[in-house]
Amino acid sequence: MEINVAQLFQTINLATIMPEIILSVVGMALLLVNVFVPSKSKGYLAWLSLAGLVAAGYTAACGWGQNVDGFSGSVVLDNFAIFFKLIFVIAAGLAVLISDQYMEREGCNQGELYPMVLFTTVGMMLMASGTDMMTIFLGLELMSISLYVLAGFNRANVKSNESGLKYFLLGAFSTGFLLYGMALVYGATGYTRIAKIAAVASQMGQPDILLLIGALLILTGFAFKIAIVPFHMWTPDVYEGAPTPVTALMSAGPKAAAFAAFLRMFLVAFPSMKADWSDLLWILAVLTMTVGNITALRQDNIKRMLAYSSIAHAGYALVGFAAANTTGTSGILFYMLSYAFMNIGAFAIVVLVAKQGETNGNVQDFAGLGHKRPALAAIMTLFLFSLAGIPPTAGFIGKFYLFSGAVEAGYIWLAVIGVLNSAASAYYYLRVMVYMYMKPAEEEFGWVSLTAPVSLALLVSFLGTLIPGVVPSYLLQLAQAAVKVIS
Amino acid sequence: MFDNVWLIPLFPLIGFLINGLLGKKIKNETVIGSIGAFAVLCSFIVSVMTFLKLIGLPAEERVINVKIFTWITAGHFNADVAFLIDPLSCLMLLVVTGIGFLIHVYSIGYMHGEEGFYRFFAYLNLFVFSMLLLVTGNNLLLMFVGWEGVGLCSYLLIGYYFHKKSAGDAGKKAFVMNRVGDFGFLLGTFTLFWYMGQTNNIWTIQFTELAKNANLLPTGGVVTVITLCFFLGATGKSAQIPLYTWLPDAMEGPTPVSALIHAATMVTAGVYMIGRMSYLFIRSPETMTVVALVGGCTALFAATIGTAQNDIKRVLAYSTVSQLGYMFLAMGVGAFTAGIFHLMTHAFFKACLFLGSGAVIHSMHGALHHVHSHDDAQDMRNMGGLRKHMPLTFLTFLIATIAIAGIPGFSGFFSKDEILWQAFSNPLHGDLNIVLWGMGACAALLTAFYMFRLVFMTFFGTCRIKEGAEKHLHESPMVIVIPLLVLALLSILGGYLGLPKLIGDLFGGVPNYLDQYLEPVFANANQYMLAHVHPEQHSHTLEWGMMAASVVIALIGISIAALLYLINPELPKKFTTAFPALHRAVYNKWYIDELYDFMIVNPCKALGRFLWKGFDVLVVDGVVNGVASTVMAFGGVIRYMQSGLIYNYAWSMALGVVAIVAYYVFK
Amino acid sequence: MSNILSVMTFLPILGVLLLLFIPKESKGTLRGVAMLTTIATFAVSLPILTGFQTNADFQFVENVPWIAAGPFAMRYNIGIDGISLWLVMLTTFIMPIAVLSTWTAVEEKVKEYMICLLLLETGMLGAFISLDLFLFYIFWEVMLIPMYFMIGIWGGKNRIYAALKFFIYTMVGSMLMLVALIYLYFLGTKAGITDFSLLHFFDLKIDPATQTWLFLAFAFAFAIKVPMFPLHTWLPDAHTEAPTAGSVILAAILLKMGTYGYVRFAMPLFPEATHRFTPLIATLAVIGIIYAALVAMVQEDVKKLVAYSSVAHLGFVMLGVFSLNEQGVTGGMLQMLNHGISTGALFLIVGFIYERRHTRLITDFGGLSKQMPIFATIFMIVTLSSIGLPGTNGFVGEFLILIGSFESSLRWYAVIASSGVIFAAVYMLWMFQRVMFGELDNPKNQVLADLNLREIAIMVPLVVLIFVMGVYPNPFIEKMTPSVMKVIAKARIEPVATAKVVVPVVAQPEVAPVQPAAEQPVTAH
Amino acid sequence: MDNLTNYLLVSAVLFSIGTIGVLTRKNAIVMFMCIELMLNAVNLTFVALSRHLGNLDGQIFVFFIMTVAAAEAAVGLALFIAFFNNRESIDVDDANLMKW
Repeated sequence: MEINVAQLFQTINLATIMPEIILSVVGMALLLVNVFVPSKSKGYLAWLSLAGLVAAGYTAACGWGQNVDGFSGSVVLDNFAIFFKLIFVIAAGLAVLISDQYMEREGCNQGELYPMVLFTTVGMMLMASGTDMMTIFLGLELMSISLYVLAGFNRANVKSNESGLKYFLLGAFSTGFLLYGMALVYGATGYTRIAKIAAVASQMGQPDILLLIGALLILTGFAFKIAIVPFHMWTPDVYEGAPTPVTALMSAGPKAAAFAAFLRMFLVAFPSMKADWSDLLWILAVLTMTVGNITALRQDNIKRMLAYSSIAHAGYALVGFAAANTTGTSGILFYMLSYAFMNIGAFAIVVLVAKQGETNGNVQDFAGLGHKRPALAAIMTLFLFSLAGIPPTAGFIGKFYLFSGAVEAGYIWLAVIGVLNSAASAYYYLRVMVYMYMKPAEEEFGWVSLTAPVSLALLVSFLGTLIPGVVPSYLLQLAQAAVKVIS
Repeated sequence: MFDNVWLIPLFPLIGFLINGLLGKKIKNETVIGSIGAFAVLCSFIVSVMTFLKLIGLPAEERVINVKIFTWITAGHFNADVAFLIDPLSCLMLLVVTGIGFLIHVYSIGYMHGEEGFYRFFAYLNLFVFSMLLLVTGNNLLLMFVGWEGVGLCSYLLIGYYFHKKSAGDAGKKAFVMNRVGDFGFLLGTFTLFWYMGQTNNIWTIQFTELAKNANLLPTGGVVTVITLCFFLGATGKSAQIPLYTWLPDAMEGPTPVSALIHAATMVTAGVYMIGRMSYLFIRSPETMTVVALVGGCTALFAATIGTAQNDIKRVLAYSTVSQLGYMFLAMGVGAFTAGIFHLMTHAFFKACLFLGSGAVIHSMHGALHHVHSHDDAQDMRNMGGLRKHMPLTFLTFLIATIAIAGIPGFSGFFSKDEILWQAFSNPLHGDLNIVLWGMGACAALLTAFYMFRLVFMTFFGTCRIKEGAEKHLHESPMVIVIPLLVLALLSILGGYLGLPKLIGDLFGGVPNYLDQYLEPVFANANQYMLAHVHPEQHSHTLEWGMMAASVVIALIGISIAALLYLINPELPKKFTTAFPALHRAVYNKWYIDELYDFMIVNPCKALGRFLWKGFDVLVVDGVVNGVASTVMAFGGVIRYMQSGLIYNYAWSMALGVVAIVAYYVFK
Repeated sequence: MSNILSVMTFLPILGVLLLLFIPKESKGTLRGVAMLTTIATFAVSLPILTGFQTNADFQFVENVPWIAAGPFAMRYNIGIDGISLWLVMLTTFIMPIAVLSTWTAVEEKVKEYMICLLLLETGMLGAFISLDLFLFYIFWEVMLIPMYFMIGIWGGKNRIYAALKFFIYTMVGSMLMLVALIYLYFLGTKAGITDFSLLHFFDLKIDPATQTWLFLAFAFAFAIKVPMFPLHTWLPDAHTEAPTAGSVILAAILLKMGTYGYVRFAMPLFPEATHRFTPLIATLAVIGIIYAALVAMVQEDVKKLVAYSSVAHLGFVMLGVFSLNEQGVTGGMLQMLNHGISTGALFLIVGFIYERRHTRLITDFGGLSKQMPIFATIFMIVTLSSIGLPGTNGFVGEFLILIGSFESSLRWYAVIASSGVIFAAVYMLWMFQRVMFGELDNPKNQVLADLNLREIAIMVPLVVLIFVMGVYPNPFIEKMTPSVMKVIAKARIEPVATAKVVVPVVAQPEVAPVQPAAEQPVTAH
Repeated sequence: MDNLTNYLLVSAVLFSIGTIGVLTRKNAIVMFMCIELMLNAVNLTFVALSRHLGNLDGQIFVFFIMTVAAAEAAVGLALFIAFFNNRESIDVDDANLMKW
């Protein structure tokens, strides 16, 4: 067989994975730079990786509407993937911006952090682009392994160790299920390519039991990453222990990535079994929202509280998934984007308010912030309101679309449970505000210093939370366009 | 022609505004008092002019509506600010502004040196304004404005000495009891408006419209409901059973207030209202019976209490309640003119009595003040023999007393006798008539008794005032005395406006002016009565006899009083020791206040407290907070599932997988 | 100016932006700017009042696309009719008073306080003028935020509990309304409705069973805001803890959101359900009137007493609104304004004495009349207005409500509700008496200063309005009448002939003959 | 056909053993080895299915899984060492600082 190189390259179509390539190259270059540039400060690495992320994001955005695939169709650069890639770029970019100050303070400012963030982003992007179980798996693992490292990045800190350990063991464990599921699907259909699985699955009148179990196992694998009850148990511990910027990234990026792959697999490959998994997602959504919110009510550690809240938010997003219509799924996309802004923004504030060694991380430590640092508190307030889903914030619009999706699909009770959860969740977000504004300051917050990167991160997330809350139309239309390719 | 009637209420309103807003700055009592009195005088003058114009008209044209502006319009509900000028309202205008003016003049002297002098005159003017609205309002709603307005002024004036807790309490009691009545008034208005609209498509609350269409109303039934509601309103305002208890307490206010509001004008509003809607009341025999019975009972009941009171003003207060009972009795037996007649004569003599008592109190107060005594200046047990010191006051007081006791020749005799005769002879109540007459007669006996008891205790006998104070007792200044004299004169002459036909015939056919004058107002009611009931013919002899009987009754009452308090002052004590329980009961006003406290006020408070602490806080809020804390507690439990141990987490995941797969496999 | 409504609504936001640049130490400037902003807003709202044509149409309408994505199209659709007109005016009128009332009461965090007030104004105005359901919801929720902070930051001892309770209570209700809103929208899309515009939904025919659920969701949200028994318990807490201006705004305007919601949304959108739930709502309203009155009677805290009186007053409003005839609804609308003015004034009054004495317990007072005659006079007037004395505004509203509901099927409710006027007199006057009358025996009370010029300036407009609206309410009624009739026409399921049977009072009896019963305007027994 | 079933059964049993090992063991390294066992069970499944279906996708998948597992092992062991440095134990019972 003659190999035509030109033709091969055409099949491979590197343009499809250009954002990933850019990030990988920048990441590896940064590893080298880190070794060879004898600077104690690592701030420049942050800016460099930000440049890489922007470049990757720009490259991705340029592909909007073109819908190209590569590697014989096992990766694709369609609107859906691009939308998610932009979420990842934003999440990673914001995380990078708040890292330097944090790492400096915690005394673990190794330059490897930034390449790892870039690699994990590559993994997420690959998940969003993957149209083959293999590429999805590879992306997932690339993302996860980098995150294991990041979670345990602060080697000297026991909590960070523990966080890495827990994340690693449980993550690997869940990978086992995911893979087994993929194996079963492969066995049932004979393909690993999603489009082909879809073709075979739709031929089956009655879903094959093997296929069904496979799909369910894949679901559990993604459920772990998304932190769906009962696969959520790792979340609070890992979030609490990981360095805060990493937690911020973890709460927004991987969750979105898992949703991307999850949506693509289920909406493209298994729409024929929708009746089966839709009910399941209904139950899981209710469980996830409720458990997340109720547990968050009693948390004092703000990182831990935000971890439980992120479980709840996964539940809200699942509401849109259970609806499985354009409104719901585009709602997920919009919500994931908003969530990246508001949640990372909130974590940025947590980074600022905390002291060395992750102390001062309790809700009570926010007492009086509103008077000592009114601007910070105001921004935090916006994030919290957005998380609680109160207009005019992006969080509200996102929730509105998610719940609308459910109503449109006829899942009214799901929407009702959702909004009631939302109301209950207001309590713990308001509680933070209670401390910020309504309790006397015990500290002067003198240590809270706003460096340029963090300020930028706050500004971006502030605008990213507020503007889509007031004029969401454009973003919503993008999200609609994005989900068109998978529905 | 009647375009300027709006001036009548306007003057007092201006007076109120001037004194109320600027009074504090003016400070000069003479100026303030003059403004107040002058405002009412102007009203009086305009009223007289209006009256003259009115009687210049043929009888059938004596109903004039003067619209000022549209007040409320919503849907088919419409209420104007408009005045109704007819014989009845004109009569009331004269009484209100006339007596009101005298009392204003009196007040200048009486209230001299009081703190908040301007406030007093402002309130008084406001009262006159409200009262004028009440009597001239051409629809139920405007009447209600005045109705509540006089209640408010009463509240303000009773509570004039607001630093005294009793004054505040009394004011509040008056207002709240009036409100209970107002509740009835409102319901009556609603029902009438709704019923007329519903059945006849006549959506109106205007008196003349209602009167015109009164023939569309049925007899009894819904009319009974309507009239009973209105009557509830009347009992509140006119201090009838069961809502009379506020009036005696209202004596906490300054005496001119008692004279003006709680004797001459405001409390008669209920009578006026029934008169105004006589065409309605007559259509419900049941209500008429109730009105008559309540009136009779009140007349008798209040009179019994009056016999045992020692506070000079309280005696007069119960007397007022009792006399108002007479008026209701009159209304209830269909003798509307007689009721209004008594309203008028009562206004004269009771105002005179109150002002006289005020003069006495004033004098007593000054005397006691001189000797630094804290004795009660209103307690008759501290008085006695005052006629020497206050001859003019005594004279006027005596005239008024004779009038109220029903001695022929004085106004009270004519009106009261007319009522008693009608109670006895009216065609409405059949066998009940004798009961009604009996109650009225007994009350007349008691009235004569307690009024002369008052006179004897106050003006006769030995002076029981504190040692050394007697020489400080003196006659009041002219500004106080002149109104007394005018009122005393009216107490004599007022009766001749309404001479019974029997007596009129004696004097060569002097007509019953009042009857003629008011005839158009009650025409509808009277026609209805003529058409529906057939009066028995009573012989003149019987009428003469009854008249004589009432005179004898009055004389008996006076004699008993003289025996007990003039000739043998030791007797009353013996009497009280002989019947201690009875005396205590009467002295304590039959414990009605306590009964109300026990039956209504306290249960309401207890219920309120229970609803607050027991229901609002425990149940309603308990549910709310309970839900919240249950969720919170649940969160506290759930978090312990998060054990921190990896293999537990792994278990959770594995079980989750098993559950999900099992669900689908075994489904 | 075609966008005057927008200018008015967002003028306070401009004020907020200005405030942001003023250093927080210069309190005088901050107060001044806030004051000027609210006055400017009021000034801007005046042409709206004068330019308002007395008809049932929405006027000053602005309608531009806002969000369009997926199945949804939201528009920035605002406008004003006779129902919202007066509430808007009330809002712009009360706000300067609210700002002025805190001139000296709030010394801490003045900047934040003024920002909250101004944000609140925008939220309230926006909610009243929104003709797009989604836009309404946004403003409805936005209002919560500044109010939450006002209670929580500047409130009394128990402020955090009260603030959280207020927020979450209201949010539960409004969230359910959100679901109903979405559901309604999808119902509409099936019928060809393309956006959230309220006017489209008025014409939507919804089957009664669905109406029931939708009505319940809306009604629940509004009932919490009103608040109706038994959803009222957040109110006494919120009122008691809120700072004076907060209480004033809460009572004067925020509570009206609930009743306004019924009139604007719940009733015309779901007429069958309205009909079905009228007995329930009326029952709750009447229970509220009596219950709140009884509870108010035994309160020890003046502010709490006034708060409970609010519950009773709003019960009247609900009764009137649900009587669904012109008198009742007009009365209800008027009573909203009246309650705004008189209860607002009452809270200001409580604020005055609280500022002086730092206590609100009735037992701590007594005999204040002697020391503070001007205050006593104003207090008395406001009290009388609150108990609905004729001649004051409170009477007109209450009377129309009662006569309206008496005429409707709610006759017996009206009878019971009428007894509420007795209770109102009892608890208000008893309170007044205990605070103002009696011996001035507490030495702390003997040195109290009477109202100063600023405080008098605050109260005078309110007092004037109390009388103006009491004596000459017709201009207020006239402007709202066409809109009220429109609402009734939409919300009533029986054919309505209310407008046509107005019989002038001076009509001759022969002109208005007795008609056979069948031709009567239907007033269901 | 029977052949495939046998392979699948074996791999399913292996997978279960691995799972149960993770659930029951407390030593982090042993747990990780159990996970490796699970992954290898998956590999076996893939290979067997690949053979049965007659395409190479499954076998390629296995290569990726093995590579990834190796990378995971490297990272995992590094994490264990870091944990051990601080706690002097790799018993997962000691990883209990964060809970509730």
